[in-house]
Amino acid sequence: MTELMSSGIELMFAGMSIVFLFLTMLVIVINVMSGLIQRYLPDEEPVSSISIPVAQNTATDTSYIAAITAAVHQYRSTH
Amino acid sequence: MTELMSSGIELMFAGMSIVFLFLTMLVIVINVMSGLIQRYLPDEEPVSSISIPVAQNTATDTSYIAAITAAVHQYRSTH
Amino acid sequence: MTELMSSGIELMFAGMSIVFLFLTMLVIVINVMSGLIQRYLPDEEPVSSISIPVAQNTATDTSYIAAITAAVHQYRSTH
Amino acid sequence: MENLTSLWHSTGIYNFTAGQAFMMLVGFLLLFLAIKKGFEPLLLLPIGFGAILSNIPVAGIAEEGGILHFLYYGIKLGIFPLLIFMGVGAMTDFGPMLANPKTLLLGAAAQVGIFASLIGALALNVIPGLEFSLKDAAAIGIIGGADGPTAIYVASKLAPDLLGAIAVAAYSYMALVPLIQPPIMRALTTEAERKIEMKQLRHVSKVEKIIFPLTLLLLSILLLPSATPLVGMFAFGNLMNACGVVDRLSQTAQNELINIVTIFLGLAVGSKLSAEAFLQVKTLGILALGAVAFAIGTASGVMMAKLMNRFSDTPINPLIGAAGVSAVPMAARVANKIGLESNPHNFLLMHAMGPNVAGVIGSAVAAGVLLSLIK
Amino acid sequence: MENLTSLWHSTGIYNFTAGQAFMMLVGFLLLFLAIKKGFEPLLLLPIGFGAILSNIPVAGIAEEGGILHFLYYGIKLGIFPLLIFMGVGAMTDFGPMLANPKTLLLGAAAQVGIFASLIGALALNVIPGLEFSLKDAAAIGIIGGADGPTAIYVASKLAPDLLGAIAVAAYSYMALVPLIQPPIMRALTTEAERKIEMKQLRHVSKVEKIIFPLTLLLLSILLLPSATPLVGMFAFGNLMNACGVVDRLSQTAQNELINIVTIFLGLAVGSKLSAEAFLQVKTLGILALGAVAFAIGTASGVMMAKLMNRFSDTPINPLIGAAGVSAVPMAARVANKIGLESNPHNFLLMHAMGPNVAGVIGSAVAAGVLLSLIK
Amino acid sequence: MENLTSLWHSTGIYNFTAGQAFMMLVGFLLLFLAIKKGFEPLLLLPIGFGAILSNIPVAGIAEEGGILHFLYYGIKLGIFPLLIFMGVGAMTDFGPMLANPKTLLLGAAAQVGIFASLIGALALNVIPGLEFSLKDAAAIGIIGGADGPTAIYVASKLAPDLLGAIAVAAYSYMALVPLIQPPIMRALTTEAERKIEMKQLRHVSKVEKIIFPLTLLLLSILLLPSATPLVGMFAFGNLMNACGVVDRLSQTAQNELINIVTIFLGLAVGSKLSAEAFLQVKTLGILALGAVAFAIGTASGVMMAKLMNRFSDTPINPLIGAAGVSAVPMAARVANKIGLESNPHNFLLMHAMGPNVAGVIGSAVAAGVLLSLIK
Ligand code: NA
Ligand code: NA
Ligand code: NA
Repeated sequence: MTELMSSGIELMFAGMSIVFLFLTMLVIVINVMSGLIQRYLPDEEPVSSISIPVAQNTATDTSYIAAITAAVHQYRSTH
Repeated sequence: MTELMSSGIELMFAGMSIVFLFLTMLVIVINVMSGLIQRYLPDEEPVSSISIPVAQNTATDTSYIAAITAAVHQYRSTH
Repeated sequence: MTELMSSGIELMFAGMSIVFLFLTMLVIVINVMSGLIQRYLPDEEPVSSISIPVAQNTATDTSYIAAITAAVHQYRSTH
Repeated sequence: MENLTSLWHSTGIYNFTAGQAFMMLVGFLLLFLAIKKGFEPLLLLPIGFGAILSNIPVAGIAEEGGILHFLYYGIKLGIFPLLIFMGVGAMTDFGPMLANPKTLLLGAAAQVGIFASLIGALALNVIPGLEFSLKDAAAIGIIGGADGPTAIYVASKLAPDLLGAIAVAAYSYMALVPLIQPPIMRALTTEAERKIEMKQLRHVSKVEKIIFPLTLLLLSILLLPSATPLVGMFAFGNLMNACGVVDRLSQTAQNELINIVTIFLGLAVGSKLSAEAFLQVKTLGILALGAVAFAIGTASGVMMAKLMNRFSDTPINPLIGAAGVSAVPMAARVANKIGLESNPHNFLLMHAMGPNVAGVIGSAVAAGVLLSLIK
Repeated sequence: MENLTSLWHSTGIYNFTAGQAFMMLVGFLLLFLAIKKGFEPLLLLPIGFGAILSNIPVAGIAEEGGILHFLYYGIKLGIFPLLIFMGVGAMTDFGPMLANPKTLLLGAAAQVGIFASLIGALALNVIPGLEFSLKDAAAIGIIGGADGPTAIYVASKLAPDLLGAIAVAAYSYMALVPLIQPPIMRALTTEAERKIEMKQLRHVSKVEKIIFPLTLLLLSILLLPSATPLVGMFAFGNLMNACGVVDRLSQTAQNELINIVTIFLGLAVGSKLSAEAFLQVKTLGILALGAVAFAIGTASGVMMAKLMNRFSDTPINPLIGAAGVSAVPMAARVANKIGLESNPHNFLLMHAMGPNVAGVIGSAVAAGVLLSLIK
Repeated sequence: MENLTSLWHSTGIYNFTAGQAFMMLVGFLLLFLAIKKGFEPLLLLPIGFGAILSNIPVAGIAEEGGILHFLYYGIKLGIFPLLIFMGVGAMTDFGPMLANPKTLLLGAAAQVGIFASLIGALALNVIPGLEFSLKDAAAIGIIGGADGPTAIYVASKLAPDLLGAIAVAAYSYMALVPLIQPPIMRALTTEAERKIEMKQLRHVSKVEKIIFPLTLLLLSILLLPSATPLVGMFAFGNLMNACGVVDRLSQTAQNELINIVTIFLGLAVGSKLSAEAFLQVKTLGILALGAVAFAIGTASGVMMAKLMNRFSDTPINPLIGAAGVSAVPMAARVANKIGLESNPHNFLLMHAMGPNVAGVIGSAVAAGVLLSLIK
């Protein structure tokens, strides 16, 4: 019984610590993220860029394949 | 063959009896139910009571837990 | 390796032959079908016949059971 | 070259058996009836297509590993018919029946069709080559219930081999109700009886509609638990609709969910239309008995109405007795139509809806009896 | 005659046990609460009906071969709660929380209710006849998370036997939030505190709403992978909605799919309301601890808000702390209502939505901790 | 303390492998392409998210007991791709193709891409470290079919290990059609050819649209039963839509049902994007061969159109040949756009829809050949 209760209490402290740690970090990360977005991606740009038709994105096709290629090479070279 | 047929006939009588018994009882029960509802729960009341917001049902919360509690105790005491 | 490659090439010729054979036959069949439909079932008739209520199809009920009956008998007689 | 031979050996032409070809024709016939004749297309179209797919040589679409094989588990485990029954329950309005509960007895009488054709199936055993067990006979009889999911549920439990033929017969005769019923109805009634006007139905309150499915379920629990899978799911759907507080669930149950399950169920039923199972003299027996069941059910409903008129002072138009076979809402519409022929001011539709939905309950009860007594 | 005896022996009346009758009453009680009192009807109606169906004698609807048995696999395998969580994610707007991220801490504080009732469950072991293992206690504690799918997911993993009682308690107390929370909120705050007006929330851009679910998932991956099934499906649903390029998927996830799964989940939860599992003193403990968990969670949220006001110059109305327990959106509405009583110009609803959805994240994190540490 | 160590050992940070981290990046890349670049978002968003979820250390979401593991059964058993194909069939209008059936040959020609890349895959075996079996090569070739469900269906049967990379390549290149095709189309056609105006399409009657899916199925049954699971479900969906008597089933098949299955299929495909399966030189080969397949398919379609113009007096604008690869409706739109550049009064869209949907049939036929000949 006392052993069970002590695991429970340990669990409580571990649990609440992690919950607070997690949500505190989330607060920090959101603040950083929102700051970066508001600075570099103010609201007009993204909304419109999302709705532009695919056919206009001429720049990204090659970079896309290049990115996967690079990822595979990097993985290969480290294994 | 004749045995099979006699089970079939027996099944027919049992079956139709139960169907009639069941639906006759349903007629009776519906008549009783409708009578009770028309007398004690005439149409205006239920329609509106169903749409009232939850926040107003102050009376039922404790009775609800009490009901389950009572059910559990009664079960325990009979087993 | 060469064996694998030769199966691949064989597969390519078989595959493209079948694809062309299949789609060529489909062209022929569509032409025949469209010709027949345009001749015997011009557009007015089918559109309206599809929307007529079931109750009017007095002619088909018996022919339907007769058709299944015939199918079963024919099957039975050939097996 | 080898490839070409191997390809030729893998064609349908090379591998076709006569039975498969026949069954495929049956499948096309069902599609024709569904599309061109409007016979219960929601079910007969998927069933017909399933019949075609499952009889394709080599492909094995209805065999282990094929999609129809997997879909059939939904029937085998009893899930699909019960979900359809839930959706049908959500679509059903018991108002007309609650306004005139004695019409429930018409729904009871019409179930005579079930048991009469059960006896008929057993009697057919005198014909050499026909061997119907009690389970087979019961599964055939349930065609007379004129209710698709009930027939499929019972057949899947008692006689899975006959499932294809039974489902096809049940839905076909439901579509043929406007042809089967009128002559019987006219033969058994006088012009005066057909002219009977019924008094307007009273308003049924929302509370009654909420309490009814629970009452029905409770009665079924007390008297006939073996019917509660069917009655329970039906009552659940009906309660979701009647109570008004879970409209999004009720809408989904009677639209998207029932549509999805109907597609799957139809294809899966079609997968039971294999040559071995369907191309048997048994099938002719099933088709004949199904017609008998519908005819007897119709006649029993009408006669019951006439009998009730002897003992009651609020008269019942005996035409609505024919609606007791279920086949919702077709049978009710037929009663209305025949009634209008004799009396153009007499609208029987709502009056016929009472026995019509009572017939659904009646056949679910009969199904419970069969499932409970036949081991 | 034999048939009649056999029929009588197959009736519900003959076979009923007292436990089944009691549980059926509990089922009807849940239906009453759902329909008449409006207690979380979307869940409590199917749960109540499932309870009735699964306690029908003879029928075996919740046993091997019955439909509820098959539906329960959706819970056992963890699929249904996760799909519901996906749909809830698609319905959730994180805008208010992103506009004022420090309200996340209120969602953290309210999780004290989970662990306090976990300790409480272990403490109840002193009562003879009560034996809660650590797994049981954790599953009971999660009721304090005030989030249905999380509670069902955790209970199905840690204490499937208690699932029925835990789910019923969780949804019931969520429905009772307007009764449980106000007295606690009033007791712990001064009139001046309740009058605090909060500054208007800034506009949150679409990009922020798209990035947020990914951020949340990433943090969960790095710190607490055991929470990622829950957090991941939630984030997936949220991303589908926020990104705006897969609207047809998002709409289906938050409508038809979640409705279908809700029907199945509810019935399946109900199938765990068997007499043996539910009619135990344990159930009383679970009900009591659930109430304690909600109360402590509410109090912790309020106290946390008051604590934060000591260290911050932009004041928080402590009433919104109570919304940290989740119970979306009921708890936020309660905070708004109590706030309006003290200051009729102070609309707290949007401010309370922040801690409210933060509470969902908080309880998913707590669930991850429990699933990870309890073996 | 012990708890803390145990918690630390259960974090993602502690357990991450380089491969998992890489694959998670690939997942985020797919999300970026889906959301920001609009690359086939309906599939690439769930696939990308599935890739992230399945590479989370410790959580085991794609392993025995995890939700993605269960969802993958829908692919493994071939159910999901066939249901999607049914929905696509219900969405497809064969009118333009029936009005000008010879455009079917363009859809045939474009399948050269499939077999050319199959040969290419076998040729790549000369590179050390690359070992493609005939099954692998066939599964890779099917990328050239430019049809998602067909590719997934074939890959799940022939090379499940390559499924993730193949599905990603197929959908990515379908999204890249507006970039891959135009240069090839311009290089192979003269300005005069691109200016060719085609005569207006005749009206196609409803009966023709009803008969066509049955004709297609019948031909497939006779010649190539191994293609009938794909062709059959496609024809079933198309018939449901064309016949007009089962609109509620057709609507559900092309909306809610396909949406639900798309979510599940996407997540399940993503679960095959594990480091071991994806981070191989093979993947580079697959990506390269996929691009080759699309390019060769496009070129073959265009050249076939030019060839047909030599033997026919009703000229075909060779640009619509490029639409024969499928990638419905993207490729048809590309043909229309390039056509308008040369002749602003020439609207090719409807003319290009013929070869476009013919390409779907063509690749299903090619899939049947591969499934039938490769054992
Ligand atoms: Na009936
Ligand atoms: Na919570
Ligand atoms: Na194609």
